[in-house]
Amino acid sequence: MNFAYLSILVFSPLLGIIALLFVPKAKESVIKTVGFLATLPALVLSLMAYFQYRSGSSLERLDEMVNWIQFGNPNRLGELFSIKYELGVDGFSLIMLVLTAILSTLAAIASMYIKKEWKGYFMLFLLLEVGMLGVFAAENLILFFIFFEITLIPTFFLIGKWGYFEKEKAAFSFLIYNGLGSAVLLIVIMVLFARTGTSNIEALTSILAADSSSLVLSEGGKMGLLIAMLIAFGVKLPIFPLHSWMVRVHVQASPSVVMLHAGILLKIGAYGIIRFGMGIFPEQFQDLAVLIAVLGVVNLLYGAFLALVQTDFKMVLAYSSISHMGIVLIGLGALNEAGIQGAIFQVVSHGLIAALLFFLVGVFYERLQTSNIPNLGGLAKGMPITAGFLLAGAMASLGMPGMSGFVSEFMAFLGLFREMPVLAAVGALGIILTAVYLLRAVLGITYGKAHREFAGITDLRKAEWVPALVLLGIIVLIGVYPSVLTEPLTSTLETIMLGIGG
Amino acid sequence: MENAWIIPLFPLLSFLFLIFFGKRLKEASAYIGILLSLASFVYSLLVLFERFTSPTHKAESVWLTIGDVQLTAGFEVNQLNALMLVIVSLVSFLVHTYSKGYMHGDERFHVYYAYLGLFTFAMLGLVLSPNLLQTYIFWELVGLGSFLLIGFYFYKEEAKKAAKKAFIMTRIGDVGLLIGMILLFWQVGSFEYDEIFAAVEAGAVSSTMITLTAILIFIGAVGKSGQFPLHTWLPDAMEGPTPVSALIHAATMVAAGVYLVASLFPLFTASETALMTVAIIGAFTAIFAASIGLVQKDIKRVLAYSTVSQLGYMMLALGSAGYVAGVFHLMTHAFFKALLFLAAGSVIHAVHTQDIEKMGGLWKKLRVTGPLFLIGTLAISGVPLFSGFFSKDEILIAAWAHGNTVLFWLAVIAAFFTAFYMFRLFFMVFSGESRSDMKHVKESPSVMTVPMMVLAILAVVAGYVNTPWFGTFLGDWLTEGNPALGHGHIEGPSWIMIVATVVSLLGIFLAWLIYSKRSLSRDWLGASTLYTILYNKYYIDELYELTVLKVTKGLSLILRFIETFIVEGIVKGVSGAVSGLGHLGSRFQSGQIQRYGAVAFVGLAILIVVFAVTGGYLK
Amino acid sequence: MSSVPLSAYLALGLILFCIGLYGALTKRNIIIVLISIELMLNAANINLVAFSKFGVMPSITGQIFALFVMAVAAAEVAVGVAILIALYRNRNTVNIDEVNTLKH
Amino acid sequence: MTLSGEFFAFISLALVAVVGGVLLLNLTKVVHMVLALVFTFVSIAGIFILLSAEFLAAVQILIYSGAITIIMLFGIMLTRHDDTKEPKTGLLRKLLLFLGILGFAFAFYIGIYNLDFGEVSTTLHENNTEQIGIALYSKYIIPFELTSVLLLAALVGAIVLSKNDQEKEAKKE
Repeated sequence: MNFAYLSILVFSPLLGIIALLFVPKAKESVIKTVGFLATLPALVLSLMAYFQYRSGSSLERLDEMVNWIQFGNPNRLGELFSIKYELGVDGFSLIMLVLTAILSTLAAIASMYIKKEWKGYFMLFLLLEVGMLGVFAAENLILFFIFFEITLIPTFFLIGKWGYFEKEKAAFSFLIYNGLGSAVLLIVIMVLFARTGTSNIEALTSILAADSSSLVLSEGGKMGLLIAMLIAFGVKLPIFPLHSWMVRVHVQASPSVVMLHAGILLKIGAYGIIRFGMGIFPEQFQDLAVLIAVLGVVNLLYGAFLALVQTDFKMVLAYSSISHMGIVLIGLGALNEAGIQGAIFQVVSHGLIAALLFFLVGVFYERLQTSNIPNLGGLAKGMPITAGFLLAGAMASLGMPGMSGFVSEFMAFLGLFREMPVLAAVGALGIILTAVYLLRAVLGITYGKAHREFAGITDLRKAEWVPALVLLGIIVLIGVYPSVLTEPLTSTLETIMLGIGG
Repeated sequence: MENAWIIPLFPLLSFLFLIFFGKRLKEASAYIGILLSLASFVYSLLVLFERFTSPTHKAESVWLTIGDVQLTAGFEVNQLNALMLVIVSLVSFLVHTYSKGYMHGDERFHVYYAYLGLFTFAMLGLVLSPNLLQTYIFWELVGLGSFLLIGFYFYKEEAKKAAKKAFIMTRIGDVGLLIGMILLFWQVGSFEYDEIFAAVEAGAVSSTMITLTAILIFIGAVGKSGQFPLHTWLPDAMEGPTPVSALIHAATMVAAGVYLVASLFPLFTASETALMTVAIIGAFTAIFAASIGLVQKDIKRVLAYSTVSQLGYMMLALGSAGYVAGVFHLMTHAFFKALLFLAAGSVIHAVHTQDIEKMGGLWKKLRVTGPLFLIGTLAISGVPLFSGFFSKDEILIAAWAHGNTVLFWLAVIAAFFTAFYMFRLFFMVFSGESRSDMKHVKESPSVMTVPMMVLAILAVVAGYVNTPWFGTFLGDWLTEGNPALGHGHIEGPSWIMIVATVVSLLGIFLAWLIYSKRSLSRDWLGASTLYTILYNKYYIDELYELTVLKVTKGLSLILRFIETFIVEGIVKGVSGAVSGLGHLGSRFQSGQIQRYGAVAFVGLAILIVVFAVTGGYLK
Repeated sequence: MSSVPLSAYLALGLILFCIGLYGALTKRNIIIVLISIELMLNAANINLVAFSKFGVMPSITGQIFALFVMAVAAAEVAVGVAILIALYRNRNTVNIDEVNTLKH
Repeated sequence: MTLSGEFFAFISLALVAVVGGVLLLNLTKVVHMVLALVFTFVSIAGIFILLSAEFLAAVQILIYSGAITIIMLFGIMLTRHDDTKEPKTGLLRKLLLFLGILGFAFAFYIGIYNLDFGEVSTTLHENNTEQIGIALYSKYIIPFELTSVLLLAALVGAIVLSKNDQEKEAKKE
């Protein structure tokens, strides 16, 4: 394509930040419009890249490489340590880029619920978008790490400043957990970099693949790095028992932030495990497959059981996220095409579904000031359309066919049943439990007798239609026509399967 | 026939159109729903006629690629599908029409029609599916439609509970189906019915695997068809509007379980254990539900238990290798049970209550509904010359011929029960004294009665497509070219027919004695323990409440304990460590530069000394 | 030619520097701290001048540097005492322990 | 190392300087400390003369013994000193610092011990002031001018800082 396409894509939200600098603080509507508009270039560019890829043009043309940092003593080491600024995408990261761009735009719309300091909010929001886009476009571990950290800081402030009652606590536990995770990740990256002299992902993959006699890294070393990497990304995903920060964040942050958080930031964990864990250490990953599958089932059931006893709808959704991330792990643990594809599908699908559900939570929290299920009820009477979307979202989440949740759940279990039928059968209980807790929560909110008068409460406003409809539309599209995802994924999957020798 | 895929699209169109624009159309939504369902009925009829002459048609395209495996989606028109298409679209069309009268005045009228469209779409899609995966997809969608319609009166607490229960109970079954299906997939490498049958026939699948998968798939059918022990949702589902009960919980969706077993019949026949399971569950459900039906007081609940019992009958038929008998009964049952429900709806529409104790003497007031209800009752009771008689007879013969003597007699007793409680219902509603508070009882409008009449005609004549006297046309056609399905007609001793007739007449007579002539006291059973047990449906709900729910709840609470004390404990530990470190560090931040300087200098001095003593690291 | 070796001058500089350092880091009175710093600067000057005579390439540059150091030291003392007086006016103390605004 | 006059001069000057320094640390009255400091400064000027830097020696006496000491005295006079009330620095810190400084001195002493680049005959003592003047106005003209800017800045800064903010106080009243 053309020069620096990906760089422009990744850094386009910065334009918005610059534009916002010149907008006076008090002009709410101007700030919101600018913030929304600034998410559009990335959306347009990523969709263009997606459709061009679908129409057969290769993704390699998008790769960018510029020398960036060089250091070291050439006399002693023979060559310089060099870190290159490398951007590039494969099918998987392209999908994640599109997902990020879409969710960012929608979350920008959902930011209408922000009540104060819009300017600071949108600046951080756009910076967060840069970080997320960069994470998926980086072809270099160090660059990846930098973008990864860029997501961390705006998120911290977005949670801590614009959230609900216990926002500071949530923000701090977010920072502590993710900070520790990042530290572990940094160690892994540094060890890899020091041992191999490169931080390019493809180069690392091929170096370690050729390293059968353990010249670069001992077997134990590789295993240790993989486990460290799993912990680092496991915090993000989150894997039981590293999840409690995430519950707090989901409950305390404002809806638009949670949309991005649940939709994209958690998925960085899955992305990392698939791209780096599985990509760089395929053999060690195979040894850990059973453990990962077991963790997946534990996540699935643990989240589901806990979601069952929550009274706050946001808590239900938070635990449901944990439960659904279990399916990602189940798919990865299966280590066959069906499983991995299912895991990737689940990543995308849960991103959309969680965004939809949290957006709807925001919609009725805005109007009723509560998300506590016993205080709600009969919402379908006052807000039939919102209730309808909520029900649709819940159906998508519990894996109703025709929606994206089913395809991913189905493939993940299809994969696991081949490798570990008994474990999969235990995990299948989670499918029932998912239905139980989601129906309990959603019906508790929308059905039944109304506890209060809904006089003066408006149903979805025009601007609120957009995110709900777009998200549901994509969810149904993926559910009905999964090829929109499978086709771009083909080559990525082939590479992974080659790595694990399956 | 190549365009059979259009059939489900009509109701889908209706769903989409009404959900988006229905609000403006108000009650005119009904015309859209009716027209589009009529379209699919007409088309189905054309397909059926075409199917008489041409062979099975199947068309597929790739839906999902997983590595080298390609999962396909498409449609197939074989005998069973074509027949089911007609049944489903016909009942759906009639219910659409009937609802226009029944739902008149409801403020969510268009939503109701939209949901009906969604359900019909899913059901037709289910019928057309050529593979297990697609079946599962529509299977779930059908459940969704059912869930939405049961919960249509969402503001009623009971409706909410019933909807939830229906969804979850069927989901339990669905998971069984899912597991069975996936296991089968890894054995066979395909979800296609043809390939599964071919593999089973070729012996590529071990017999334990066949039994296991067949039983797992049967669990799915158990959930959907309300078989014991997952039957409790079906009576509760009567909280939905009555036409919905007629469409979903009598004629189509609940029969999907039977349909599923019928579609996978070759798989089941390959395993004697699986067949036996199906038969035993079926027979047990038949008599079990019938016994509960004996004492219920809600008109719709009686019909619901009767549905459960009749579905048990169908399962028994299939379990006894009576493929034709099962499908045949499915068809006749669809007609007469839909008729009964619609008639019951008409009664409820007229008297605004569902409690049969409060009804009575309606025969004179509902001059159209009464006779129609009677026809349905006669048909289900197995009175000769009505459709139910022939199909029930087939089942009994199949059970006898398969050697299930015990099950056979269970079925006979169930038939007796059926006749008894149906006529109990009939007599309590229509005969006897008219109640004083029911003065303004009016017959339903013709938009409601006409569909009932159509069903009544079918309830009478549908049996004649497969009779021992005039030829077994249906059976021959269904099994044509497919020996795996068994023979078109199973010969059985002729005394079975006589026994069945006698038994049902006996039931009717007894009901007449008790509830119409009142020569036997109605309270003969009233106070006994047996009555209480039956009235409380064997306390199955309570049992589940005590076991499954309690266990789940307990487990959740234990896990919550772990969450709050152990996992949060880790969090507290981590954050405590971090903030402790912070406090420690902040002690050094006294703000006194001199101290900073001292610390920095001592650090430097140590480094320098180390450097001087060791001679440096970079020597 | 010269009977006093380079290392003797350097040693003197080192001793004076250490005395100044010790004073700067332990004394509580800000004036003493300032004085100690002057002492350290002087010690450095001795080294500069010594190297200007006994260095690898002896030249006048060392002395010029010492000159610059003196100029800077004079400026530093002027500003330092000015700050001290401003501080004393505000806080009424010259005790370094009480000057901990960095903490906040 | 012969016992020449130069050596004798060095020893006595160094002794005075070190004793001045030590006294600086141990005297209790601030004025006495300043006095001790003057001794040190003057003896350092003597050392400069030994090192053929007559001009610097003169400057040292002018600036350090003269200007800086006077400024210090002004500082002392303008502020109040309750020597008795001042808390003593913690013994532990003193000890640690002392050890640190000992180590530091030791390490550097290893470095400078026997450091000798050999004698090169120099002409530093001939027309020392002229040499400095030539170098300052030719090679080091830019730093020299910058120094004047620095001094000006320090002058202005010192005045601004120590100026009694009368306007503000007037407003307060």
